[in-house]
Amino acid sequence: MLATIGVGHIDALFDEIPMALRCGELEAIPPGMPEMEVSRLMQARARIDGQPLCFIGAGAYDHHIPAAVWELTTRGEFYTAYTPYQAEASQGTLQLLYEYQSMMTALIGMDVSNASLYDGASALAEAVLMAVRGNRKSKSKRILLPRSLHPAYRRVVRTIVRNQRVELVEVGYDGNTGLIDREDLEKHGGEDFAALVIPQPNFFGVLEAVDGLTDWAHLHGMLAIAVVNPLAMAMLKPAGEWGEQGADICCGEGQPLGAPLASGGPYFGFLCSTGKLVRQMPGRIIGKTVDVDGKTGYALTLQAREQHIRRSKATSNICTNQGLMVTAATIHMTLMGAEGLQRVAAASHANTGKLTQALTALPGVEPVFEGAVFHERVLRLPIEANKALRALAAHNVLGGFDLSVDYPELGDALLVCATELRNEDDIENYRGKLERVIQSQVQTPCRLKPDW
Amino acid sequence: MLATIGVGHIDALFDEIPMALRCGELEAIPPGMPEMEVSRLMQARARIDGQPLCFIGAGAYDHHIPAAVWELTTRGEFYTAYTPYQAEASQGTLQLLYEYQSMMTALIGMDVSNASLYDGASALAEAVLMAVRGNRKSKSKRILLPRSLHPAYRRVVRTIVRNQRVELVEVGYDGNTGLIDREDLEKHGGEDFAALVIPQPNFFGVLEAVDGLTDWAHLHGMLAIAVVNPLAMAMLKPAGEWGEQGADICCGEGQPLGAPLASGGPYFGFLCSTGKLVRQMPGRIIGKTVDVDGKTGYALTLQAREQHIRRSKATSNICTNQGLMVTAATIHMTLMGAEGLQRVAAASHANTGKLTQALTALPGVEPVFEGAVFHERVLRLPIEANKALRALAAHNVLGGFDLSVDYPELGDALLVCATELRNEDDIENYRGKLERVIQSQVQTPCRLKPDW
Amino acid sequence: MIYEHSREGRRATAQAPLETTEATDIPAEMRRSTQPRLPQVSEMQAVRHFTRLSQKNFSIDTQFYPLGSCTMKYNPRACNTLASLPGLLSRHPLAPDTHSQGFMACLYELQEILQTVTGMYAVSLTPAAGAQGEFAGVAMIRAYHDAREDSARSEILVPDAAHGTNPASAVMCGYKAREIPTGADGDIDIEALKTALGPQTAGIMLTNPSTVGVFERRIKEIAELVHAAGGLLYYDGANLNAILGKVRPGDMGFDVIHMNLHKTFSTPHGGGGPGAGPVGVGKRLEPYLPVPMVDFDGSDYRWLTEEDRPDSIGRLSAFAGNAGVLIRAYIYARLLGREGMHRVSEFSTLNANYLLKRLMDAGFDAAYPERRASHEFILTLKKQAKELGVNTMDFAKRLLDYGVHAPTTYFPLLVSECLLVEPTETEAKEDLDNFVEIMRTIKQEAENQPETVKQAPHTMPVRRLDDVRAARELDLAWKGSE
Amino acid sequence: MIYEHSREGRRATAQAPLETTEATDIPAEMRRSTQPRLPQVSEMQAVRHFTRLSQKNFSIDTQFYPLGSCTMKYNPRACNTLASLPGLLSRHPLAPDTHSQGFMACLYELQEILQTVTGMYAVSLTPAAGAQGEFAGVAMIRAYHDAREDSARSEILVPDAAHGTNPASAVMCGYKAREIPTGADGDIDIEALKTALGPQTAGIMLTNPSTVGVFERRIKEIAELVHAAGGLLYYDGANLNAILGKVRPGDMGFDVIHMNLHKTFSTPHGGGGPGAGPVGVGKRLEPYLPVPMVDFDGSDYRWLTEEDRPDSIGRLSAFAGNAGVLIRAYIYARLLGREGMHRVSEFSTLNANYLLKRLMDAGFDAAYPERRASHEFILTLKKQAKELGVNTMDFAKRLLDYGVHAPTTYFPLLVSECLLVEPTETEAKEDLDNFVEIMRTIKQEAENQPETVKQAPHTMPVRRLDDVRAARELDLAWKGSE
Ligand SMILES: Cc1ncc(COP(=O)(O)O)c(C=O)c1O
Ligand SMILES: Cc1ncc(COP(=O)(O)O)c(C=O)c1O
Repeated sequence: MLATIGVGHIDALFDEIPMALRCGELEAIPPGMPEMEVSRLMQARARIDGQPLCFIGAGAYDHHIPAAVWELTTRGEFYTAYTPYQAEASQGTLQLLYEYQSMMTALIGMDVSNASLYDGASALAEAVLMAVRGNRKSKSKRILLPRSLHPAYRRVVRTIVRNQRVELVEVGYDGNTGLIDREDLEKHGGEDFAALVIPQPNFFGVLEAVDGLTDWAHLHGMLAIAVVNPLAMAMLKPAGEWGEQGADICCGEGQPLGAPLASGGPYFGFLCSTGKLVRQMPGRIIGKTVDVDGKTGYALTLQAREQHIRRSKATSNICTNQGLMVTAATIHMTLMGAEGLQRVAAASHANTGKLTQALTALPGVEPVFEGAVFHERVLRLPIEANKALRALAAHNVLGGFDLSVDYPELGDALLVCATELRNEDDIENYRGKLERVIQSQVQTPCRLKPDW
Repeated sequence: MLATIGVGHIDALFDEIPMALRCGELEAIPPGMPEMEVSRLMQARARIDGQPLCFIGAGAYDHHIPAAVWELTTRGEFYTAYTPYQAEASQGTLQLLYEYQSMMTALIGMDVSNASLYDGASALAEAVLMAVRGNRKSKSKRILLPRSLHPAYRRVVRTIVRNQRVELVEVGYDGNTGLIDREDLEKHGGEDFAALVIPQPNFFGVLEAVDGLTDWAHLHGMLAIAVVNPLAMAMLKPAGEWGEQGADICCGEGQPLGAPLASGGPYFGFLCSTGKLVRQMPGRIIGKTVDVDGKTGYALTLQAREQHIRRSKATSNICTNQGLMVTAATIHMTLMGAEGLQRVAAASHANTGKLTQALTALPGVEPVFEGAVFHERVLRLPIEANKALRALAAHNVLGGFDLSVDYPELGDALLVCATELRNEDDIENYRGKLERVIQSQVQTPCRLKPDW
Repeated sequence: MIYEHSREGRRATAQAPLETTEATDIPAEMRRSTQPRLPQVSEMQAVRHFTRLSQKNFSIDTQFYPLGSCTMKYNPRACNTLASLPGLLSRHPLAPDTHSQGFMACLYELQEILQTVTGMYAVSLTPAAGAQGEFAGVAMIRAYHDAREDSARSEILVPDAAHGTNPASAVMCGYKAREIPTGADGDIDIEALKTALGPQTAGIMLTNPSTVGVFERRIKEIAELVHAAGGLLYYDGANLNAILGKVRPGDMGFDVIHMNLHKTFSTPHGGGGPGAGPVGVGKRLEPYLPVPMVDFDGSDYRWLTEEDRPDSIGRLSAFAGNAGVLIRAYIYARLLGREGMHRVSEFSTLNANYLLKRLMDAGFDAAYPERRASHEFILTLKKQAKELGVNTMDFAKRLLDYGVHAPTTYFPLLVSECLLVEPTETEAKEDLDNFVEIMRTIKQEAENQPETVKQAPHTMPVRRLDDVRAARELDLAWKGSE
Repeated sequence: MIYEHSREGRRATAQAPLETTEATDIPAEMRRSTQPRLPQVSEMQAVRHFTRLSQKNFSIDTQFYPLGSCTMKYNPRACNTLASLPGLLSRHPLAPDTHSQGFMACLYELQEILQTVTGMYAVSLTPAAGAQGEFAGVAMIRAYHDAREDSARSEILVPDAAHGTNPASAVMCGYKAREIPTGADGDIDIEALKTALGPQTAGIMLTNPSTVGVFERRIKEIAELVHAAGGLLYYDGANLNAILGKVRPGDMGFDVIHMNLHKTFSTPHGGGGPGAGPVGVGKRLEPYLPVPMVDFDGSDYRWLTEEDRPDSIGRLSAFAGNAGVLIRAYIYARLLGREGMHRVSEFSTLNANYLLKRLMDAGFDAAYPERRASHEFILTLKKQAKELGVNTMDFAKRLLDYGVHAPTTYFPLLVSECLLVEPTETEAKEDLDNFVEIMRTIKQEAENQPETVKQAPHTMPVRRLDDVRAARELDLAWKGSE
C-alpha cells in the first residue's frame, strides 16, 4: 500500500505535521491488554460495586426490561449504524423512529415528537429555549421554574440557557402538600413570562394539579411546559390533555422506557409538542413519505431546523442524539403495550404505598407531604438521614435519596421509591434494617420526636 | 376462528381424544410467573453457586471466548432456524457448516468432517460403530479401548455400543508414564479387532506416542481412532498425520472451541475421517454445489446415510445435532485463527507447568507421571484427595478432579488444569490455600510420606 | 467464504494471549510442523461475514416457519438471556455439590414438571436430543426384558408413518424394526398390529398424535394388545405440544417416553440443534433410567450416578447432557406455568384446525379430511402434481419467495405429495390468513404460469441447487482458491 | 408498521405484572381515561418485526461505511458485552461511593487516558456528545472571559468548512459565529483570520485535521495570533482519530477540546447515538469544567460536584452523562493500550491515502490533490456532474446498490459536488480495493448508461424518497389504518 501511495514509510504520511508538535510514546497510558484480561478486570470492577437492594428513584427507576429489548437493540444493524442520512439504506432505523414518534405522541397525547435529546434534564433546557422562541404572545426570555422540580434539572437548565440570557424564576412549594405554591405563583400573574414549567409527578413524587396550572399559564400568555415521567403517563392524564387546551410542550426522561439504571446513562430525553410548534423543535424528526414508485418510506424531515443545514440559525446544536436508547424504548413500549405499562405504573405505585406503610410504622418515621403520589414519597426520619443511609448501605440496602442537601428546610427527609421489581420481602428487608439502624442511633427517648 | 372451523368451543377440537384419558389441572406444576419474577429466581440461583476459581479440566476447559462469538451465535437468524432442509432459505447455516467442515479438516488433518454429534463421548461411540462398519479387513466387532481414556467416555461408549454386541477390550496404562501399556497392547497383536482407540492427550494429560500406536493398529489390521482435544491439535501433530498413514477416524469434544463450561453442555462432538470412510459417517454433511445458474451454493449431501432417508439402515439415529455450538465454534476458530489457538494452547500448557511447579513445592505433593503433558497433570497429595478438595472448595477454589474413584491404584491423586485464563495470582491463591489445607490436615509428621 | 477474506499473518489480535511460548518440553515429533489452515481475518471481517451469513437464513425470528413435526414456535428471549447469566455459564460440570445447588434445583424441578405433565413415574434429563431419548428408551425396554431373561424378544414395531429416528434407534439397540401399516383413516391398522405381535415383540414405538397429524383414537386398545403380548410401549414425544396439559402419555398406557424440549418446551433449534430429549418411564422401567439424575432430600440436591443406580442403562454423555438447553426449558416452564401448559395445546390445535379449514376452503386437499387435525395436518398436492405438473417441492420452493418457510415435505412417506403443516400456537391469525393467501396465489400461479412455480425460488440468495452434483462431485471442505 | 400487527387486547403477557390494581387513591381527574394507542402484539410479533426492520439497515457490522467525519470503524463486541455486566447495568446513578468504586475507577482512568492522549491538563467526561462538548467548551471560554470581566468578546470564529454544530454551539452560548474562509490549499486563510481577530474575539473553533481532510499546517501561528488577540482556541475533536498518539491538541496550543468517543474511541453510533463528548482543557480553563468529575485520593474515588468546583459552568445532564458509553470507551482504550493508539492514526491515515491514490488513478478528482490526506479526503465530482449530469447524490445512491454505504455528501459546503471519504483503520485493503472497483464501475455507468445511476438505488427496500413531500405533507406519527 505504501508503494501505491509512493512513500517509503508510514511516517511519511504525517509529513505535513510539524515535527516540533509530534508527541512521543505516551507512557502514562497503560499497555494494551487482550480481551480476556480486560474481561477479568471489568468483571472484578462490576463485582465490587455489589448489587445492593435499591430504593432510590430521584429520576432513575429500576424497572423490568424484557430480555428481548436489548437482545434486539444490540443487533449489529441497529447498534453500528449511524444517523440515517442515506434514507434508502436506513429504512430500519427510520421506520423504527417513526414508530417511536407514533408511540410517544400517543402516550403524551400530543401531535409531534422528535427522535430524542440527550436526557430529561437537557431536554427541559431545549424545551425552555423552544418556548422562548415559540411563544408569540411573549417577548420575554423569562421562565417560571418550580422548586418542586428535580434539583439537577434546575441546575442543568440553568447551565444551558443562561448564556442566551434566559432568566429562570423559581416558584416555591407548599410545605404541607409539596405542590407548587399557588400563592407564590400568583405573584407572577401580571408579569411577562415565556413559559411555566409543570412537573408531573414532581420531584417529591407528588401529583401536581396540572389542569389548573396549565390553564393558569395559558391565561397569562405563557406556554405550559410539562416535565413528566413517561411511565406515569400510562396511568395519569397525558400532558396533551391538561386543562382546557393541553400543555404546549412536554419533555422528560425516557429512562423508565427500557433503559437500565447503568449509572445514569445513556438514557434519552423525549420532547413532544403541539403541531404549531414543530418548526421550533430541536433534534431529528422523521416523516413518512413515498418513493418514486409511490411506495411508503421514511426520511429525516424538516431538516432546515437543524445545525447541519441551518448552522448558526438552527433550533439547537444537537447532532448525535440517543438513537439506540430510542430503539430500546420503541421495542420496550411495543412489548409492554399500554396495558403492560399501566400495570407496571400501578404496581410501582402500590409498592411505594406498601413501603410507606411499612416504614411509617416505625417510631418517628413519617410522611412529609399529604396528597397522592405516583411512585415516590418523602419520609422524615427520627435520625440523621445521611447517617441512616450510610448504615443501610453497609447492609446493602440503598434506602433512598437524601433531601437534606437540596431541601434543608425539610429536615432529615428521604425520597423513597419502590418499583414493581421490589417485592414484599424486599420491603420487609428494608423495614427491618431501618428499624435496627434507628434503634442503634436514637440515643435518648426525647430525640424520638425531633424538634423541627 | 372457531366459527370458521365450525365448532362452538375450543374443547371440541379435542373430541377425538377419549374422555377417560383427559387429565385435569396439573396442580403439581407451579403457576406461571412473569419474566421479571423468573429473572429474579434465576439470578438468585446463579448467584448461590458462586463463581469459584476453577482448576478442574477432565474433559471441560475454561477458555477465553471472544465476546463476538456468542453475540453473533445468538442472532435470531442462527438461533431460531432449524436443520437446513430448505437449502435456498438456509444458505447462512449451510455455508457456515461448510466453513466449519473446512476448518475442522484443516485442524485435524483429515479429508472429511461431519457437522457435529452430541458430545465428545457419544462421538467416540459413533466412531467405534463406524469403525466396525468400515473396517474391511476385520470381521470383528471388538475394539481396543485404553484405560488412559476418559472414564466417562469409556462408560458412554459401553452404554451405546453394547446393544449391538460390540465388545470393548480394555488396555492398561504404564504406572510410571501414564501411557498406554505397550506390553499389554502387544498381547492383543494377534487377535482380530476392528479398531484401536488412541487418546491425545490422554485423560492424565499425558501425550501418547501416537505415531507408534497408529502404525501398530494398521499393522494389525485395525483402524486407528483418535480421540483428541481439538485445541491441542493447534499445537500437536494432527491426527491425520499420525504414523505412516494417519489415523482413520478422529473424534473428540468440541467444547474448547468456543463453548462455555455451562455445567457440561451443550457442547458438541466432532468427527473426522479419511475420505474412504465418508459413506460410513453418521450425521449431517454439507456439500458445495451450484444452482441452476451455476452459482455456488451449499446443501445437505450424502443424505442416504441418514435416518430420514435410510431409516433402519442409517449409519446412526442422530437427527437434531449441536448446530448452534458448531456455529459458535466456527466463529471462534475464525476469530482465534491458527495462531491464536496455538497461543492459547501454549499458554495453557505453560500455566499448568507453573501450577505443577507451585504445588509440587509443597511438602508431600508430587507429580505422578513422567513425560510431557498438554495442559493437565496428575498430582499426588499427602492427604486424602477428597477431603483436600472439599476444604479448598470451602475457600472457593476447585482444586481439580479426584482420581481416586476411577483409579484407586493411584492413591490420593488429583488431575489439575490451569488454562490460559488462570494467572499467577490464581496459581498462588491455590498454592497458598492448599498449603494451609495440608498443614491443617496432616496430623503427625510421619504421614507426610504416605505409604503407597 | 470466510477463507476468501483471509490474508497471511492477519488476525484478531485482542483474542489471543499477547505473547507465545514454545512448549519445548514437548518432543518435536509430537508437535505440529505447520499451522492448520484456518481463516486469517480481523475481528471486523469475521463479524461482518457471519452477520451477513446469518441474514441469509429463514428463522422463526424472521419468518413464519410451519415446518411440520418440528414445532417451530417462538423461543422467548428471556430463556437465552437468563440461561446466559455469568454464574450459570461459568459452572464447571464437575463442580462439587456445594457449588451446584442453584443449578441442580433447576434440574430437579424440571424433572418434576416433566413427570407431572407426562404422567410418568420418573424422568431422566440426560439425553441430548429426541433420537438419543429414543435410544435410551429402547435400551431400557431391552434392559427390562434382559433382566427378566426374556431373550426371545427381537423386534420393535413401528408404524410406517414413523419418523426415521424410530427404526434407526431400534436398530442402534440391536433390534429389528418391523413396520405396521397405517389405516385409511390415519389410525394404525389394528388387525395388522395383532398379526405382528408375538413373543418376538419387544415393544412398539408410537407418536400420538401421530406423524400424520391425528390422534390415535384406539390407543388404549393398542396398549392392551401390546402389553398382553409381553411388549412395552414407547412414546415418541415429538408431538407432545398437541396434548400438553390435556392428556398424558402415562395415562394412555405408555411405559417409556421421550420429550423434545426443543419442540414442546421451546428451546431454540439453533440451525440444527442442540436439543434435549429427556426420558420418562413408568415404575417398571424406573431402575433403568440413564444417569445422571438429580435427587433432593428436602434440603440438598445431589447427583444420582451409576453407584446409586446399578441397573441404569448407563451414561449417554460425558457430563449431564445439554444442560444449557435444560435450563432454557426450565425457564420456559416457569414462565408458562400450570395454566400456560394447556394453552399451548389449545392454541396450537386451534391454529392448525383453522388453517386446515381455510386451506380446504381454498381448494387444497387434506390427507385425512374426515379427521380432526391435531397441532398439525397434512395436505396432499397429488391433484396439482398430476393435473398441473407442479409438485410439492415446487410449492415449497415458491413459498420461500413469498417469505414463509416451507412446511415439511414428503414426510410421512405414506402420503404422496404431502405437506405437513404445523403453525404452532405462537402465530397470530393474521399470519395464518397471510399463509392462506400465499397458498392460494401459488395455486393460481400453478394453474396459469406453472413455470414460475416450477423454477422457484427466484428471490433467495441461490436458485435451486444441484443435489446430485453435490453428492457425486463431493466437495466437503475448502481446498484453497483455485 | 408495528401497528399493523396490532389487535385489540393482544399482549406479551409475560412482560407485565400478573395482576393490576387501580390506584384509587389518585383522584380520578388526574388519571387517564383511555389507554394510549400503543401496539398490541405478542412477543413474537415484536421480535419478528424489529428483527426484520434491523435487516433493512446498512451498518458497520454488515457494510463498508466510509462516512466521512463520522469515523465508522469497527466497534469491538467486547465493549458491549462487558459494559453490560449485570453489576454495571444495575448500578443506580445516585448509589453511594461505597458501592461505586469499581465504576468510578473506570471513569477516573478514562479521564487520565484522555488527558494524556490529548495533552490537556484536565478532563471532564460528562458531555453527552460532541455538540454538547462544544457547548461546554465555548461556555468555558465564556466563563473565562466573564471571570476576567472581559465582556466585549462577542464573537466566535469558525472556518467556513466547519461542521454545523460549531456555529450552532457558539450561538447556544450567546455568541455570534463569524466565518473564516478556507484557502485554496485547504488551510485556513490566515490573512482573513488576522482581519477578523480583534477585541470582540472570544475564540476560534477548529478541527485539525480539518473537515476538508488535511492537517492545518500553520496551527502554531494561528494559536499565537488568536492568543495575542485575547481569544482562546477550541479544538473540535471529531477528527482526533487521524492523529491519535502522533500529535496532541494540547501541544498545538488549544485551550479546550472535545473528543467524540463514538468516533475515536469506537463506541457504537447506535443509529444516531448515544455518543459521548468529554472535554479537556488547559490549566487556565480547569476551574470551569462541567461537573461531575471523578477524583482519586490514592485509595478512594469520589465525585467532584458543584460544591468542590464552585466556578464550574455547571451540570449538563441529570447524572453523569452517558456513563455506559464512557465504559465502552474505557474498555476500548484498555484493549488498545499505548501502542494501539498510534496504530489507529497510522492505519487510518494509510488507508485514506491509499484509497485516495487509487481513486485518483481511477480518474477521480481530489479536492486538494497537492495535499497529503489525513484519515479522510474529499473527492469532487464536479466534472462528472457537469459533463455527464450525474452528480454526487447519484453516485452516493448507486453505491448503495453495490453494498457499500455512501461517503458523506455535500459536506463541507465549500467544495462543490463533494464526497468526504473516511475508510477508517479497521477496513482491510481488499475492501478498499473493492470500493475502488465499484467507483470505477459507477463512473463507467455514468458515462454509458447515466440513467441507471441517476435513478439509483434499485436494490434497496425503497427507491429514492420524496423529501419535499415529507416536509410539505407532514406525517410524523401513525394516525391509524386509513
Ligand atoms: C416425530 C419425530 N420423532 C423423533 C424426532 C427426533 O428428534 P431429534 O431430532 O430431537 O433427535 C423428530 C424430530 O425431528 C420427530 O419429528
Ligand atoms: C467535525 C464534527 N464536529 C462536530 C460533530 C458533532 O459531534 P456529535 O455528533 O457527537 O454531537 C461532528 C459529528 O457529527 C463532526 O463531524
